[in-house]
Amino acid sequence: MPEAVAVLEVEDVVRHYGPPRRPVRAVDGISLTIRPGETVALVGESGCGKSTLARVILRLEPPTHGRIRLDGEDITELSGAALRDRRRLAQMVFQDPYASLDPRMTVEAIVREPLDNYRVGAPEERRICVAALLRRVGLVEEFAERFPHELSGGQRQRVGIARALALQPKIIIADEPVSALDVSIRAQVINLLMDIQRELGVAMLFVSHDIGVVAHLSHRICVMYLGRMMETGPTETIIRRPQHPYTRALLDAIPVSHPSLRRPRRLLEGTPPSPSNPPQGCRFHPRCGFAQACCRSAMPELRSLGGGTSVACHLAPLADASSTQGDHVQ
Amino acid sequence: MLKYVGLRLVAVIPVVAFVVVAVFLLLHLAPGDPAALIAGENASPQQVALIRARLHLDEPLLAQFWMWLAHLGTLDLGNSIFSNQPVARLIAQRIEPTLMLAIATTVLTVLFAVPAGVFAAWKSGSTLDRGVMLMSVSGFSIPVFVIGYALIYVFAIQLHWLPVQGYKPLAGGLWPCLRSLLLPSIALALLFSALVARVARATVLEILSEDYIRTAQAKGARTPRVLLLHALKNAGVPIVTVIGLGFASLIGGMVVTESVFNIPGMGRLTVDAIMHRDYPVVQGVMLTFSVVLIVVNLLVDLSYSLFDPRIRYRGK
Amino acid sequence: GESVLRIKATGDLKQIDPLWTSSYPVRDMAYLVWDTLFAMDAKFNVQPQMVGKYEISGDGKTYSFTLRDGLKWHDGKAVSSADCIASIERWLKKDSLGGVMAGYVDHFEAVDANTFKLVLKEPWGLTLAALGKISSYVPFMMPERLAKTPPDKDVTEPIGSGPFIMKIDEWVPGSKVVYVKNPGYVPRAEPASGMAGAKIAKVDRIERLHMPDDLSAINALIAGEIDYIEDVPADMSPLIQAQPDLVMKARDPLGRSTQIVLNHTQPPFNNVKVRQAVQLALSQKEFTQALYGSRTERFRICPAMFFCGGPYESDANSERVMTLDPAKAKALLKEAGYDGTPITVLHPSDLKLQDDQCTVLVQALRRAGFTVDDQIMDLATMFSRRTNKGTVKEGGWHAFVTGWGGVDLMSPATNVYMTGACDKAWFGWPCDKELQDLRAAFFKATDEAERKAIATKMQARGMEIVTYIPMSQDFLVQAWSKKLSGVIDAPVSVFWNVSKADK
Amino acid sequence: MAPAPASGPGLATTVPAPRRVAFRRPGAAVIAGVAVLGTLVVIAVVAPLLIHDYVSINTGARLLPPGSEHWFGTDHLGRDIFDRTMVGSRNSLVVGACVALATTLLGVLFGLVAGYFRVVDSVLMRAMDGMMAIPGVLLAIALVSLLGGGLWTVIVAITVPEVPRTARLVRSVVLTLRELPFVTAAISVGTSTPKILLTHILPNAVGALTVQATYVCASAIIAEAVLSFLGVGTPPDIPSWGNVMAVGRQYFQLAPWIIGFPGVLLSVLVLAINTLGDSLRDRLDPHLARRSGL
Amino acid sequence: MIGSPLLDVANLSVTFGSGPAAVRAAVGVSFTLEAGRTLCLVGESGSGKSVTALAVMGLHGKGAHVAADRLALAGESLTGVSPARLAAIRGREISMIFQNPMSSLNPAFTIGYQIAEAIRLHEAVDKAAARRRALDMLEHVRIPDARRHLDSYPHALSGGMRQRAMVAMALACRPKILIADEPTTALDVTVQAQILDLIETLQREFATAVLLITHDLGVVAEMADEVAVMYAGRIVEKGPAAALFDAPAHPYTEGLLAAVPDHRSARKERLSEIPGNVPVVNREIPGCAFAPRCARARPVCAERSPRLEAIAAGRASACLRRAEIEAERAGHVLPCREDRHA
Ligand SMILES: Nc1ncnc2c1ncn2[C@@H]1O[C@H](COP(=O)(O)OP(=O)(O)OP(=O)(O)O)[C@@H](O)[C@H]1O
Ligand SMILES: Nc1ncnc2c1ncn2[C@@H]1O[C@H](COP(=O)(O)OP(=O)(O)OP(=O)(O)O)[C@@H](O)[C@H]1O
Ligand SMILES: [Mg+2]
Ligand SMILES: [Mg+2]
Repeated sequence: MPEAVAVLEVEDVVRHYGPPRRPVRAVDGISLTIRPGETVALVGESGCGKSTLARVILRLEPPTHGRIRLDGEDITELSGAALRDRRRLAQMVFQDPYASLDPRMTVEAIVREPLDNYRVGAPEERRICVAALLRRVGLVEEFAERFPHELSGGQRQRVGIARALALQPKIIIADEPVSALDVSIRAQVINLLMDIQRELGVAMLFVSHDIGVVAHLSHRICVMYLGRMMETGPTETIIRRPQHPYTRALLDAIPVSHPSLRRPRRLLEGTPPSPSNPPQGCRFHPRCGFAQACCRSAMPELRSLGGGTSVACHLAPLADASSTQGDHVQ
Repeated sequence: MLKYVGLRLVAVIPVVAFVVVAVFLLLHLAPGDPAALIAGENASPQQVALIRARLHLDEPLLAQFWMWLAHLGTLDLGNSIFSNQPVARLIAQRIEPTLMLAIATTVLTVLFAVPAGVFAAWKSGSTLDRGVMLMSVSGFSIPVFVIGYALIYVFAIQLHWLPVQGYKPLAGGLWPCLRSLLLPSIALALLFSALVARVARATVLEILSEDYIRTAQAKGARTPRVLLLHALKNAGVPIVTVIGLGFASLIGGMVVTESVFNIPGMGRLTVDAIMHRDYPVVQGVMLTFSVVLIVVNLLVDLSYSLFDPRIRYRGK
Repeated sequence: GESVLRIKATGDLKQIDPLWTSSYPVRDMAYLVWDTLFAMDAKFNVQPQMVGKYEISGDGKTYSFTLRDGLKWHDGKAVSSADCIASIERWLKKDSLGGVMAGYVDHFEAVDANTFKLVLKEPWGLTLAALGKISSYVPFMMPERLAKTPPDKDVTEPIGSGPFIMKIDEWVPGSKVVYVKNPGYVPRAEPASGMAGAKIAKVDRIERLHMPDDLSAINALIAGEIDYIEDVPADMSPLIQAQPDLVMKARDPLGRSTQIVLNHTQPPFNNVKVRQAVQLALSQKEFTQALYGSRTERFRICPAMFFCGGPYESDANSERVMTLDPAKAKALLKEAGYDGTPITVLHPSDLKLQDDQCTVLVQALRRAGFTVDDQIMDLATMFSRRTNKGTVKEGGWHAFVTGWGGVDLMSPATNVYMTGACDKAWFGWPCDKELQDLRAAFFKATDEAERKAIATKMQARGMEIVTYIPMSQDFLVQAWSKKLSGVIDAPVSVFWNVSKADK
Repeated sequence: MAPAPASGPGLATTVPAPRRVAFRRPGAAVIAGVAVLGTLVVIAVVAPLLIHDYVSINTGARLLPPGSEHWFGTDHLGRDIFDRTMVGSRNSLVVGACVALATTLLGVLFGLVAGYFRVVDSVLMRAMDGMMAIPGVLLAIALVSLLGGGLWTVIVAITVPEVPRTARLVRSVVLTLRELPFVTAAISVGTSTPKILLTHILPNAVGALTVQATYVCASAIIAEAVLSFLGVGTPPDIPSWGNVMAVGRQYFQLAPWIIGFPGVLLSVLVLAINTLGDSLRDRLDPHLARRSGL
Repeated sequence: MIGSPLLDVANLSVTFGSGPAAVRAAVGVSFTLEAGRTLCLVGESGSGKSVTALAVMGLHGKGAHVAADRLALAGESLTGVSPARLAAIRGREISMIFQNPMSSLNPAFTIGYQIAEAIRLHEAVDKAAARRRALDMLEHVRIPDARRHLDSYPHALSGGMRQRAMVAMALACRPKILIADEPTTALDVTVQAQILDLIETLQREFATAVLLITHDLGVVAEMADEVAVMYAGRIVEKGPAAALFDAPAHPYTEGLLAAVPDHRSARKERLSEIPGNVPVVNREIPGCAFAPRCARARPVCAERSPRLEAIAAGRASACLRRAEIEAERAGHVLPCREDRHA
């Protein structure tokens, strides 16, 4: 990884909803750095605050607390024209390829909109630019005149990606861009994202709940649970030597890839508690098989374990073989 | 829940304040002078001037408004400037027929329009569906006075089944009262049903494509049960909403119906009062109407929780 | 059982004080509750009513009245001289004829509980006629405490001494008024005639219903839900005629009439020639036909300003009114230099009758070359607009249509139009010294022949300066069930003497 | 109201293949609706050009039944019902169209502003609530009293009580739409708020608005009839189906043609408008239109 | 575990609409399901899985035209039975749970009511008894604090709990067959594992046959005894799970298996993709429906329709070039197999 200035720095960001007395703690103190050309994945169960964090990073909503620096500039306090000006550096790809395209606009108009907004080039040039963008995401020119409902899911997601690329952002924030897609299409879009990233050197925050997909394309993984960061580190390390019991549980829950690999299931019981009423101490302790007294009382801080890995668990590092499946360490 | 109701009622204050000020201004800015009307067609200009002074109509608008507000503060709606009767008494006399008519109409509408809508949704696309919808739209497209005259002509004049006009108070027994309300409430229900049946149909149609309807069928429930239990309960919220919304337009229809069937209700009282610039009465009546409509809306909102358990009321 | 008379009258009873409004419904209903000292019989002769006997002194200046025995207010107290004096005094202040009479009155004097004297400054031949005046404002007798109500306040308690008692607690303004028989009423011995004679309540209860919809009312009469309709619109009479058990008749032989009123202060109507052009532009025939078609029994073409059928009927100077000649009207307009100033017609649209009349008027004016601004409004606006003396810009007006009953118009004493009192005149504000002088002479005149001659002169002058334009007369046709009997002919709809059979 | 279902992978919304909305041939009802409306519009435009004298009173020809001379008969002032009905179609259509247009414009303005700017929202919506708390007909009567009779007065009087409902509808559509990802997407590519309102939100509200507008149009034509019935409608020299019928109400039993002919035309028109409204809803935006209730 | 086929479907086809715009959502679908076994129906969105399941349940509305040579439950034919009989069978003999637990439970009734209703529709028990049985079932599906949740409305439950409640409702009358239409797609992986485990446990306990519909090959690998792969309304490959994963006999199956990213490999390589899009099945496609996307397609594939042909014990495939591909592939090892042997 080139040691350049970070594209995105998120510092202790908190986002609460609802009444301050008993807020929904959607994001509760997340820090994160993404360097140019790097793909960082954000994984966690539904409702853990991934999308909220993504929206806060783009300043689509204000953080309750914390700082966000985009390409070295603090955008936490920006608003209006200044914010719009910075926003072009970070673009988003959305989960739902159906809802994220205006059904009444043609593909061309959709991709062109950001160019118009920022007056990129002369109006005639934009047309050429749009054509180039569409080609880049693998759509032939004839798609330009179509409406979203005339496209398949994969094609729509490509349009979404083209739109995100239009302003040549430094970072792309992709919120579950493939989870609504079919298996065969998913592979196409993942490949496209990886190609683009490699070619353009753009950084990417890839939000997903599918650790399988994440492992495939990310350099680093951040595991979130109930608004908190549980573990973060290089993908390789996280997949092979997960230190947090929650990360392990996530990995354990992935279905096997061949019937002959079936094994007794190691279930993570229960569901995440409500973010408006998180448990005392470690957020994960009610579902954790290793929980000790200290887990119930004290909230563990994110600690570095070296090798770029940090874990928020009192018990880490965990003894290896005793608790994990052979699968994780090959 | 109580807290919710309380907060809702507090939230009503600005709305009512708006109504009060708007109605006051509207009326007092309108040309036309109650004094001239009180004096009568053949009165002399001097007599008119005398009455005008007596009614404080020559005072500035603001002074008149304060006078009325001061009365309102003591829960006094004032007296009619014509009959000199307390406005509260006039409203009390008139509210029963209107309320009974509204209730009878709503009941008739629910009895007719909801099953019609459900049926049309179930058989959607069929001739029956189109028939039901055509009927309901026709009901909406014929002015209520035409329907009223036609009903009177057929059922009262030709067949002698029901009275031509008039209202028998509830105190004289339920049946005579209902008999006197049957024709007017049918006339109004035809109008109202158009709205309700359409919404009922659209809602049920949408609900029938919901997953839980398939679930109900998958566990072996037969069609009537699916339609009337599983679908209808879920259709409750939009149907009740449209009934609540329709209530306001129902009042409009009532003004006409009360004239045609000679029912001494609030609608006629209001129209008379507006036409005669009986300011205290108009203000009192409009205040009552707005409170009634607000209460109806509140009831509608509260009834949502009967149909949809997801809606619970906490002060918010 | 109890006999109940259900009547549908025209208009709503909006208030109860007959001296507070000129409205006919209030006048009619007041007759049930309140009694009068004198009244006119069917032949318009003044007859004593509450008064048992009376004397006029030789100099014609002192009238002494003795009340009949047994007269009682509805609250049980006996009727006294003081009550009557207070009532007359209030009337003198409110009524315009009363105002004229007040000029003659010196003082009242209560002789005893039943007898009182009226002393005049000089003899006045119309004294009894004034006290027996039958149309608004009628000098009704009220208990002293009500009669003492200041003239700028209205009476709100219906306590009278008449044959019926109003149940104020059952009053639903805008819908229903209830009267019950007054068991303590002592009627006169003479048979009922006009407003005079025996007022015997023959039903136990009268319910006066306000029904805004004429068709519903007629259907209700046909269905037997009500017994009586005060005004059957001409076009709907076939519905009644088709019913064998209904009677249809005009009770008031005089009827009422329609007038076109022009604003004399407003150009171009400040020019007499332009006003006369309007006379030529209109046709009574057209007006009546528009309203009554060929039902000739419903109307009467009439050139008289003091009413056809009244004592001062005349056709003096009526050629312009009686001829329709748009061409001549145009010529007159040209002569007068009419410049096309729009004529603002106050056109109320919420009463069918006036709506139709205005529609005809507007068309006739346009035909004669007037530019017309046909201003649609409601009655309330029209009533208040016509009080506006300002220019059209300031909310003023040029013309409106109205109607009066024959009882009011038939005498120069009560006909509001026949003055030239300028600012003090009725709407239209005609200003004419000659007419004023004639009017004064009429009041001074002592014998009937002289009055008649003056009245004819007044009409000639009135027609000349166009104080108003008389359109046709028409008759208010009532319909009632054959179950009713004893309905008396009178210019005022009253319901004593009426009885209702069970079947 | 309902908690939005958590979005997981492979939800039912994933229909991958191009969902081209096939061109559906318009149904018989729609064709009939268009035909009726078209005919009436043609009549409304042409009739006043051909028929000049629809106000003349002819007292010799009162209450004539339909015949060769007067196809639809005459009214109590001898005016020809056919002429008045034909010319009246223009005024009725003008009332319907103007009210629908004005309501929609004002409703969109208030609704957009209220839906997107929280600051104005509460004030504006309280005012709208207040107006909705006054029964529409009564408000209209009061307005006619205030403004005096006339075609435009009637239009204003019918429009004012209708505006809050459209405004509320637009507001609710805006509130729904602005939470949709494509609006978020527009914000994130730097689209300004006014542009979002005009290019993303408004076009997507068109379906719901069209339905509402047809509904308002139909009810305005009826409301005009009701106002005429109450004596505060359009003046007699501006004939409309409403005031022709209002004149005819007394003659319902004696001269049913007065109320009958305009009545039938009114019903047919309202029916046609409603039919078109419904099919437009299905066509333009089934989803939003249905969600918004009416 | 060999029994007579509990569910026997032969040549089932479902068509929506008619004429040129008709959607042939299922064409010639045949399969059998035996007691206690799990058959997985896999395929991408729109391939006709749900349509097939609904046809078995007789739940299609009037828009659908269902035809089958044989559609029999334990020997009793389900084609043309009376609505009353069909209602009696549904929920008692054969139950179904749906993809989205959020919308499959009626939001207006309590969980307890809905489960008790399922019981009372089929058994003459009183309210209290049905309620007790409902409570039993809730405990069975391991809903914590079952007594309280009996009176909860669906919205108060998390997705996983709702799906458990659905399972409880479906199994309340101990049906012979449970059809589960993508029961875990809307759920998190951790919860998915819980639900799959639950279904497996109850299946064992009640000896229920399960027809599991999914698009996730991982779920298939976890659950299936038999697998049927659908594409564009047809079954393109069928066979025992292990054998099918070992050596997919149809290029589509092969492509699907290869397109799944595998976290264990952790190599940032391009995934193998199937080009093109999933087709809509609104017209008769000449030849093989998969041909336009198939890397192994030859001109013949666009002309002749392949038929599902038996290829080995219990296995069948619908590929014209199966034999050739088999040959081509000799020596070539699929990534997933390599993985497993690593
Ligand atoms: N506008 C909001 N108001 C209140 N609560 C909210 C709001 N947006 C999100 N939340 C809550 O914040 C929490 C985190 O939501 P978020 O959408 O960020 O989760 P997520 O990790 O993206 O989940 P998913 O995988 O389902 O997309 C959830 O509990 C959600 O209910
Ligand atoms: N009621 C219907 N009318 C018309 N077409 C339908 C209908 N229901 C389903 N289809 C079509 O039938 C085809 C198969 O649909 P089906 O629901 O069986 O797919 P699926 O395999 O279950 O997909 P998913 O994974 O999305 O649930 C699709 O192309 C769909 O569009
Ligand atoms: Mg999310
Ligand atoms: Mg499916």
